[in-house]
Amino acid sequence: MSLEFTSSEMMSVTAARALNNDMTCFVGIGLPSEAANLARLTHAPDVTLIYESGTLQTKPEVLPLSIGDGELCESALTTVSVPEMFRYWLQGGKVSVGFLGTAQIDRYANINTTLIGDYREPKVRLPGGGGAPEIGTNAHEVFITVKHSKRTFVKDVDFITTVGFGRDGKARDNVPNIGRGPTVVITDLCILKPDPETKELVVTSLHPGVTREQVIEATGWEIRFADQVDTTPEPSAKELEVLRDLKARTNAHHAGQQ
Amino acid sequence: MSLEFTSSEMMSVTAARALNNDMTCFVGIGLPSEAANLARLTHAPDVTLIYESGTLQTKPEVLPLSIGDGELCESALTTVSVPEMFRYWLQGGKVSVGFLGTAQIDRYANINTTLIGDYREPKVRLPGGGGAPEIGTNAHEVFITVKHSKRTFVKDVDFITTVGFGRDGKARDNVPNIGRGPTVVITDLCILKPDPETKELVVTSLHPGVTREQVIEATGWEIRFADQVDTTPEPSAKELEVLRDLKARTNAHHAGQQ
Amino acid sequence: MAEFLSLKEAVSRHINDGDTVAMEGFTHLIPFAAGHEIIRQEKRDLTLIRMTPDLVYDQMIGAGCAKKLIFSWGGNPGVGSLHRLRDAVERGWPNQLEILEHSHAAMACAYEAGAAGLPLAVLRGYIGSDLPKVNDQIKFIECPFTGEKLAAVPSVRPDVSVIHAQRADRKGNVLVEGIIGIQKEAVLAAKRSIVTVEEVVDDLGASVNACVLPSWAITAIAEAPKGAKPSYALGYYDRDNAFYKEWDGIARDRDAFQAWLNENVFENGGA
Amino acid sequence: MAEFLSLKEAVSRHINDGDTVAMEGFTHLIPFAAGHEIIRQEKRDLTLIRMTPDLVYDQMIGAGCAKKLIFSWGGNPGVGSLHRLRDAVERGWPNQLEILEHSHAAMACAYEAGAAGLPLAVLRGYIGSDLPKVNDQIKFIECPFTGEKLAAVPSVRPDVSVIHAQRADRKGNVLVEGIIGIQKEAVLAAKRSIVTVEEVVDDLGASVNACVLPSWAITAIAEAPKGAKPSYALGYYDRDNAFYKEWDGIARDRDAFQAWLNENVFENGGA
Repeated sequence: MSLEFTSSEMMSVTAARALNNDMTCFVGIGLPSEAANLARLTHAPDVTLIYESGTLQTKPEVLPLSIGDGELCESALTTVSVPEMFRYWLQGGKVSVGFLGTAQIDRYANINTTLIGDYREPKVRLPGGGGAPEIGTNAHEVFITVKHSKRTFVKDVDFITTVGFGRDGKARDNVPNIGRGPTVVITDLCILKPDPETKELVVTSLHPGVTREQVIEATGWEIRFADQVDTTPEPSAKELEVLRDLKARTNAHHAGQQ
Repeated sequence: MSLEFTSSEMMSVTAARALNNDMTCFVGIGLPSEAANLARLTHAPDVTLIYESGTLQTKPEVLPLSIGDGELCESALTTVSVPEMFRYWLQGGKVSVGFLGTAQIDRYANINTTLIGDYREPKVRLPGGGGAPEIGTNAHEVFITVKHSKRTFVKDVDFITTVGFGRDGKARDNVPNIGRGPTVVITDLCILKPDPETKELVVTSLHPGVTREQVIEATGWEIRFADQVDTTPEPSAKELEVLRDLKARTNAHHAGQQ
Repeated sequence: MAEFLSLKEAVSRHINDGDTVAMEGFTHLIPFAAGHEIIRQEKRDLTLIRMTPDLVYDQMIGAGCAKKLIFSWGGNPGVGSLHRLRDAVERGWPNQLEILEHSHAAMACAYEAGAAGLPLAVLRGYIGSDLPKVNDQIKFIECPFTGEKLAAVPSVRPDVSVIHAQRADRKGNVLVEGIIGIQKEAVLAAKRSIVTVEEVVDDLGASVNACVLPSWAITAIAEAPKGAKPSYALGYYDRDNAFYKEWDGIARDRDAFQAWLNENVFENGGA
Repeated sequence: MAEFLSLKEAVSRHINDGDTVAMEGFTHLIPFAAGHEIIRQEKRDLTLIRMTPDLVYDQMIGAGCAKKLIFSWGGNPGVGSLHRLRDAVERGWPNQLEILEHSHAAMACAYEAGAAGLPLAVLRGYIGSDLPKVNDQIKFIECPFTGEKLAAVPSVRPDVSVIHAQRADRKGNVLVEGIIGIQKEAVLAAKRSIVTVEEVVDDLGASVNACVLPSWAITAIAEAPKGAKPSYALGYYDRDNAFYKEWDGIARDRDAFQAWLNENVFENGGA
């Protein structure tokens, strides 16, 4: 018997499953935070979550609205200064996975959170890089989770805030002390991974009920599919229950504040 | 009526008097530590003492044997890491006075705590620089206290561990972001200060009962005297009492440990 | 030694038109009361530095205090844009705002280097990013030992830094606790500093390695209870997440913003 | 995750002949028990790094474990020389010891840079000092923003770092408290790390910004009560200053030293 779930839930559950107990994950706010905490509350209770506010090994009860909610600090093993976080923990090579969201992503998994249009005359000004530029290069690998749409999945990002594999797929070649970069992109439609040779993102798994046409339609370049495209396993009842509880708790918490 | 006191006591009291309540003093172990704590226990109760072990604003009851005795930490306002101590507090310009001892000092107030003889074939190997090389240049000014002898006061130090004014008196000229360097040297015989022009150390004050000949005899170069040489004021009864108490407390404490 | 002043006096005496001002607090302990006092005193032409501008700079920019912003993430966390910031950058209202944009890592290192008295920070950063193309303050140096190319940015050395902290003792020593962000670095890097505190107490109650700023490293302290609201102060009050969401509506509209400013800042006298 | 091992097992498994080893603890929390285990296991050709070699390295050098020492202050604090260190440097007993000498500031920055994953540390240091003439690892770079000449030293990146701490919890998270020195940096800068602790407890009892090393940043933990003696562990026992003074007599004489070593290290089996 099949469960009912939304495409957002499918995305969060799939993103959560990318994490395991042995990982030390530098967590971006929003979708990555939801996925990372879902992982912690289901199959990966010992996954280590780090937020750039300096909270090491945190276990929030509700999802933080900001990267520095009190919840993160109170449930952390310890809280360090922001320079220490970026210098010792991220740049020092202690982060196995950087988990990022984005506003735009291109075929070489470059991500743009700076602006749409031209830098001096932006059509839309976005918040900017934050921690992402160095998470993208100093974490051992990067997971990205983002909703799939033509506006988001563009052939070339307007601005490389955080490098995936550069404009030509070769940006990491021969660069010393750089992480592997994006190894998986999880959307509400599918899972994409960089081609081992060209580094272009290819679809490796379609979520249940999603067609190739839907993915093609939602992607701003001629998206390629792997030779073998899997079907992503459905969320379990347990995963859905934990995710829904987490979101309900979070909404009640943030609305309930004066 | 004149009090009885030793030349060591005269030195410590005089060195202590160089400090005041407004100073933030980075304290070397040994004579500087004795003088700095005497100042704190007499005329300068609010002088801020910092030790390189990371103890900020410490108020030890007894003199520490090492730079990192527990006493220093337990009586400090807070204790920071050693990198923070050297980076934020010393290099960051928060230290008004570096208070140093030395094994050798020369006419340009260069100090040597590395070795006597040649570096590769030392006659006597000393402990080395420790914090002094950067205390000497990053503190706003430097006080030095050391016993006067021909072995210690040499024309040219064998090795410049910590620069005073260099081999020619000009080492600080046109160097950006450097402190004023040694402004006073206090010995058991006299007070010396660098000549404002040449930076050569000259005697500005003789301790009570000390003759010019004694100083000449104890100095390894042709020591100059200022146009006006003062007589250093004697220790007060109170200063002597506090100093003797402090030393007795310290000896009892360090001997009493198992 | 830090001088205890009213917030009004501290801002009036230590912040001048044209100054470079860093107001820090990483989500936690954001110095809103001080920001509002700066707005009330109509300070102008400030160069504002802050990793995450947040609502406090949105308000100050909308009120016309700033001519330049140096930052690394300019949003309303978890909500969306800072509309006053965007209006100033994109449409010059109420005045044109110049921006200089970094990554968090670079700004964190730049504050650290400022506190450490260095002219530059060195980091493994900006690799493959377009940010160095639009920020001429980002340079690259070569490691003399390994030949590795590393990023260099100028250290942050503000004229004035402003932070909010939990408490000061009566001598002016300050305890910052919880998410300490880069508050210590901001204060130590600055020529002058203003620290607002929830309360002044006899004893800080600080543990042995707590983040304590000694009185002699601070210029002025002003008591400002609830001075970080709508952000939060660990141990005192929670983040007002609802207001952060509400701000989106207020800030979208110039008139709504000005009405809010009049009611909540100008007519709400401050200390 | 850190693995709980006996001290014997931790040293045997993680320290190899020829390794570069940093044993830190700035006067406080010096890992003597680990040093003695290294002596018992007759490790050889170690490059030892430590800001203040102290008695622990005097003993290890005298026992023949070291071929090179990188340090910034090599004395018996408040007492005098390290005689075993001097005997090795000056007379090659029991073997020649090469030394590489820094200042504290440079070594502290080098550990900090090692923890930060950088190949070099930059500091305003060594101005006018002769140390750069005898240490070819000290170079100078020019700030690309100000032109200021600054010192650069290679970061410290040991094969193994060894520290002693007050306690670990059962998951292997470690609390260091009091004079924290550069223990955190030493562990984070190293490829592998051994932490000896006074005790293993259910709850670290750490305050919110305490110096805590997470289990996943440590290789091995060994319980070693009194493991820092004759140095001290804040909250557990005091520094044995009398022994520090006594050491001067023991270490002056090769025979007295060897007798001490036999009685107190070799015949005193360890864990």
